[in-house]
Amino acid sequence: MLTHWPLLSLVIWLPILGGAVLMATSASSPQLTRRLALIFSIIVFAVSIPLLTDFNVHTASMQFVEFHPWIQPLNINYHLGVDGISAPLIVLTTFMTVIVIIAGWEVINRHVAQYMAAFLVLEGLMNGVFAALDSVLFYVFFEGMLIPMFLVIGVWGGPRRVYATIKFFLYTFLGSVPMLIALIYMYTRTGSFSIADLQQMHLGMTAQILIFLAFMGAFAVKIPMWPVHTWLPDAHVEAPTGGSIILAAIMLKVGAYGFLRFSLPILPDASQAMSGILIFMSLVAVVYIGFVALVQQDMKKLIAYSSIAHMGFVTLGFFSIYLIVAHTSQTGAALLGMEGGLVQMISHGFVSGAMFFCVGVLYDRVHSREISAYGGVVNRMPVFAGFFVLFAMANVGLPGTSGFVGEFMVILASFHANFWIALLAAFTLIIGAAYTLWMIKRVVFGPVANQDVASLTDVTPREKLLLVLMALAVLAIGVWPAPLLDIMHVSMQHVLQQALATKL
Amino acid sequence: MLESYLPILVFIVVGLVVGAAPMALGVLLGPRRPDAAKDSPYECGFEAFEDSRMKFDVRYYLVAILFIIFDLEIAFLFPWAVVLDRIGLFGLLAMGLFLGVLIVGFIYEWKKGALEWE
Amino acid sequence: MNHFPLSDITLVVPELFMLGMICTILVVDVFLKDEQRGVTYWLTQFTLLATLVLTLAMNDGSSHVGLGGSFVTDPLAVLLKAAVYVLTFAVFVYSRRYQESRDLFRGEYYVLGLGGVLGMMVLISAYSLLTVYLGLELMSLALYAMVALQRDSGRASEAAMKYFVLGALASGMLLYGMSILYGLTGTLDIPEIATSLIQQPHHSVAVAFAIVFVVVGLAFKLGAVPFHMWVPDVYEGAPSSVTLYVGSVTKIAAFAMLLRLLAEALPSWHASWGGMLELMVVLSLAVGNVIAIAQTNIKRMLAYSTIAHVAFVMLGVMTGSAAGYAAAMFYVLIYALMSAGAFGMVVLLSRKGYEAENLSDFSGLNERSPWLAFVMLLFMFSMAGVPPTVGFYAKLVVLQSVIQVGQPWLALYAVIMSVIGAFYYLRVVKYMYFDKPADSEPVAPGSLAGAVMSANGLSVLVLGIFPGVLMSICVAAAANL
Amino acid sequence: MPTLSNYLVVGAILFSLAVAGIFINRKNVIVLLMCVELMLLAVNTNFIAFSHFQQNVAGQVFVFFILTVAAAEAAIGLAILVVLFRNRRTINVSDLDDMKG
Amino acid sequence: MNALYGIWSAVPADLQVLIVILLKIVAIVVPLLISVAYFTLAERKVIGYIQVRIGPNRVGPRGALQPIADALKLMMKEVIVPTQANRFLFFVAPLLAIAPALAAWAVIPFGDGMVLADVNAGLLYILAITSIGVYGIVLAGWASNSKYALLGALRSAAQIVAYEIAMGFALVGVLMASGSLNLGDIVTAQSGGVLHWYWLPLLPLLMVYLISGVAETNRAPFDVAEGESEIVAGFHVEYSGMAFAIFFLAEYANMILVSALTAVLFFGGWLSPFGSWGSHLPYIGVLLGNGIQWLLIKTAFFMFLFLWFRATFPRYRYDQIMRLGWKVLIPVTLVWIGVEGVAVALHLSPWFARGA
Repeated sequence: MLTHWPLLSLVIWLPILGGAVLMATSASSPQLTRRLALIFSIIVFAVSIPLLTDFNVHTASMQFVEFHPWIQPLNINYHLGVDGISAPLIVLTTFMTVIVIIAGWEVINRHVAQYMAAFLVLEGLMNGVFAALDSVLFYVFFEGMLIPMFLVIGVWGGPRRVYATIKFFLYTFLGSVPMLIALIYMYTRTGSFSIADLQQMHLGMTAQILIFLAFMGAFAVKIPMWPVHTWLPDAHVEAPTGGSIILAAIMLKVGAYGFLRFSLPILPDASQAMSGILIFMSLVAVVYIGFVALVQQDMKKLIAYSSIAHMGFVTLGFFSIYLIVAHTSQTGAALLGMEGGLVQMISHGFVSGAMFFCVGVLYDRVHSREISAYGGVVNRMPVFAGFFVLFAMANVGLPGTSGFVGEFMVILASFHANFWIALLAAFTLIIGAAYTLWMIKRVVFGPVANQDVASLTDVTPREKLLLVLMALAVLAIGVWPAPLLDIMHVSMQHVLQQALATKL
Repeated sequence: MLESYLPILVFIVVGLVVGAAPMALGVLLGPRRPDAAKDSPYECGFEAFEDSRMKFDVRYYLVAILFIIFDLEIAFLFPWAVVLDRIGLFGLLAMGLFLGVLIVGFIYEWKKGALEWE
Repeated sequence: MNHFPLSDITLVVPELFMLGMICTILVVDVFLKDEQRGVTYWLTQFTLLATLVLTLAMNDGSSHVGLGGSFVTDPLAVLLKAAVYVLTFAVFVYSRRYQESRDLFRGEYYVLGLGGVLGMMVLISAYSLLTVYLGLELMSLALYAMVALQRDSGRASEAAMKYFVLGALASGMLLYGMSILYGLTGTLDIPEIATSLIQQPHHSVAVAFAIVFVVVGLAFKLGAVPFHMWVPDVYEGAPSSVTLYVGSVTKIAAFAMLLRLLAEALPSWHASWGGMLELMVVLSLAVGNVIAIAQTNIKRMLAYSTIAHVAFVMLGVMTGSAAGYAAAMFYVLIYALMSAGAFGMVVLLSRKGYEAENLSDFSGLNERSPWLAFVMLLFMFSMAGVPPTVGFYAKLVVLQSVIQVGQPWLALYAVIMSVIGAFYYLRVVKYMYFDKPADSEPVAPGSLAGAVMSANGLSVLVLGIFPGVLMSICVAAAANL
Repeated sequence: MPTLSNYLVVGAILFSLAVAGIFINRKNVIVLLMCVELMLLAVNTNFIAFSHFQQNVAGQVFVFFILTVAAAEAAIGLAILVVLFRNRRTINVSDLDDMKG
Repeated sequence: MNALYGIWSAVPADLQVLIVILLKIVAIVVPLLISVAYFTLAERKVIGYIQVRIGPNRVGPRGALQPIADALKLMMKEVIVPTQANRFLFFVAPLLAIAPALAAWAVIPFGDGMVLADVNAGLLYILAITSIGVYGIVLAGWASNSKYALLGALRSAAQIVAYEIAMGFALVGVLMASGSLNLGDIVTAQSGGVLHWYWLPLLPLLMVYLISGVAETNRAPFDVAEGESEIVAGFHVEYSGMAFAIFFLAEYANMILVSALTAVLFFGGWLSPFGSWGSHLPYIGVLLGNGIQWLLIKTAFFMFLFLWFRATFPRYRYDQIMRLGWKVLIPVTLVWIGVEGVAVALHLSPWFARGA
């Protein structure tokens, strides 16, 4: 019954409205602002829940659809809807926003209203990205996200924040403009910006390749794939904790989502032709970036590189389908790989968010992110250490955690594609384990390293609440991923069909 | 049509000759005994102590600017005046509008003191 | 002697009203004492609003040609004129305090400003080469004088001189081209020139020659590379309140001139002028965006950004399609809106004895006035073309028209250049949000100026969320070109 | 009688002189103003020649307006020059370099 | 006679035209120069008598050869060129003063059809050519490299341009009444006796024109440009000998020109004050009818007025001059042009009834 409500509009505009309200009340006390922000984010989260509970898992068509003419001269419509791919991502977004709001509760003392407002607006825009069914609408949200994130990093970030945030902005902006050109080009061919129409259109191979490259510019930067990943470590290091969480948990997913929504269905032939390169880039990300992560001294940087490596699994899952189908001439394993990629996205959302939060907790106390500044934290913060270790295990992909499901599915599928690819991917699990656990060992275990660590106090109830929430999510997906898989199954099948059907 | 202007051209040449010839005569017939004091510019007996092509009062520029503007209005009035009886009331009103704007400008510069000399 | 029917007069009622009010204000102003100067200001603002009402009231949505074929009122003219009035109104609101604090609060500023508006009105409605020229000159002469208004400023007078000489040069070029067009077609009326040129294709070299001069003249006026030298100097040197006027409102009229002269008079020669525009677009985008990065003076930076934005306008016109014209129109209106806001901010932040004209003067604006900082942020992102601000849609429609005519690479070049341009807009945001304020004086723009500035900033956002209406109007206005 | 092209050539030469004067002259702003006027006169030559040879009066009307505008332009040019001179004490073109970038 | 005719016909046709023109010009210029010469004498005499003196009376009978003597004296004097003067401009300046003053006569009608160049834009030509004279003055001041000369030249130029506007407006009034720029037509338009002349309907403009004429020629009481007491002799302070004489000549030629123009424009030129009535009288009808004699008489009268003014009025102050020009004369002309415009539109007989 809730399907008739404009739920998607609500999850987009409620937080933006909330942001405006926060800005308007910024003169009064920060405490009021924080509470208001929390209330808004919780309401939005609540509103987003029916997207999962009322979701019809038996159809690949869009649900909760809203359609209004918007810019008529260009035939652009306000067209929203979710399928099994985007619905979980929206809920992930609304959930992580609640986390971020609470995470910034005491830490942020400067421009509280603006900080909270930025995240609420960001939430709305990210939900918009996942819900948009019109490519211009998608693009508007896609680019619009940059503004609040730009400010979040720039205003509340670390010492090199200006460099980091401008680099972040220009990288993603520059990457995405070719996509705009490609969209307009397709519009001139079809007269429509609707994603569904674009998926139907016929395109020659040259055009497909060019458009694919244009899309890749936008999405690969966002994911980020090697070699356009260099903005990410900078941005993460300089961003405040909340910014890091959102960046890692949601914004990186937008790129992968774009591949699923645009590249594969619209450009199946180009995707096939380019899949080799994409797989190569994914493997480089997984292997090479893994080694880079190994030598990091900065915890945030380490997690950032680890994110790049984990996102490599996602793209690997998406683009190995062509090899799998070529090898096995059946789609079952290919679907497994794709679904693995998507699960990995969701899982990484929780895990990386949690990891960044853990680093944030330490940073708030010691004001250092250097691994060498810590040691023996477990002695002073046993509860925290427990959670940190749990998330580290999830990051590594320990069975029982969410990290295991996605990576396992991708590796399993890639055995059908090529033994060596699978071997490389599997091998990197060991590297992942190495850099994550080595960091944990140096930070958490051992004797108390110095005065700072000695004076640490364990997590506050607020922090504990967040840790518990995220731990529950990580464990839930790890132990019982079936509901998630059910939701995405039909939609993924549909995408796979589109990706395998030639348009030539 | 242009032929009727030929006398004018000739007349101008004649006018120049009438000016040049006596001067040439004067230079030829008159004495030439230059000396420094005589050839120096007249300064009421003082030594000329600076270049006399000095900056001059800005009001002269103002007059020049005003002149350019007004003189062109007159140039507009000339053809209008010639055909006045053939353009009827419309012509009269149009020029009235034109002169009206001109008068507004005139009032403006009057009140702004552009016409005051001292 | 063909007499004008009286109905022709109704076409120019707004113009006549404006003229009458200019005269009235000029006379009233000289009889006012300095402390009564507010009367001039309010009369001026009333005039703008009343002219807006008149223009809209006279509009019946169709085209009328009158005054011997030299004047046209069509939806295009009504739209552009309305934009001119509204923006000029905003410009005067913004600049009031600035003028007062610099001893520039004089009747001349307003009379010249209205005179410029009258020139723009004529230019926008011009349907013959003669009215184009007269409108252009009326506008330009007012601008030259406004730039020089700050009599004790060496920079202002130098800027005025440069503006004057290059502006006059541009007029001369344009006129020379017009004279050849006249010679080829035997008429000054724009539609007749268009038909005549279709009928006489054998004059090709001569027409191309004429077009070169017309285009060069237009390029000078628009400030397109390589005829852009005056733009930064004039923007920097002029008093900020005048820069505000020159940098925003006049672009609309310049665009109208571009449309009338190229799209309406020379449609059959699109191949020639389209190519020239294309070349200038490529150069302007590069020069405007790259050199702007090196600027430390925000007026100068915005001047270079103007060059880049004008390139986008020309990009739309270059397509020679109705969609392109509509897109360019949308772009120019949006650009005028944004630049009015951006320059307006420079004006609002200035105080007595203090010019907020360096980028560093924006440092920490967020601490001093979060709202103004946010509004400026909107302008900057809009200029950079980041959604959801309206600047994005302006770029979108222009790019769409360019790709429509089969030039996707040019479109790609244009967006990549504008991404490079985004850098310097971000820098302003960086100063406002990321840096500590160097100046702790609170910002008090005055209630009306603050309200108008807020409306201006929000319009950038609201139009970004609902760009369809304005876009439809532009499409309709360009439909009968 | 001179032909149309003769007049056009004269116009073109005058115009070129004026444009060259504007770009080459580095000494005196007044020369610039004179070049601007010369340019307009060259255009006038064109218009009158066309108007005469085509028996079409519109060109001459245009010339009338050009003359007027030229006067207004000269007036403003002179006024700016005066202001400039009072501020700078020079009318040398190459001294006008306060703003560069 | 036949021989002469034979020689004449042997001359190429173009040259014939030229020779005829030259002869006509000589016929105008020679009497003109003689008039100038004796005008100077008349000035001294008239002023002398007004001041109860005799004036020059040594050279020739009652001083009649005085101008000739002056000319000879000037011819023999040294022409001094000041150091640092621009030699070229220094000598060009007098030419620019004299040539227009003479060339303007090309379009003055001495009688019905008695005009050297019967051009349609006659009045425009007059206005244009006389404006060139001011260049002579400015150049003289500039080229001399003398402070007084420059000051005088500037004053003179400012004054001339100020009054030029009033004068132009006054001429527009004449044009509105006559509907033609051709001076001959303007005269013809006034035919019908003294009451049909334009002095009556255009009385304010006549006053303006006369005053402007005096000011334009830098004559007293508007002669501050050469005000001896302040700036020695104004623009021609550095000129001597024949170069000075040329300026002198130009000034007097201009005065005669203005007088003639006043006669032509406002007083019916060669027309008889008695209209057609006079010419029907026996014997004296030739004299009383239209003819050049009337023009000469009228011109002479206005020339006398110039002298009379000089003897009567004290010199104006410069600011007074400028105020009179800008703030009195121009408003007067503007008002009267408005009045006249209405009159012409209403075809007010008998003066403004043309075309009706």
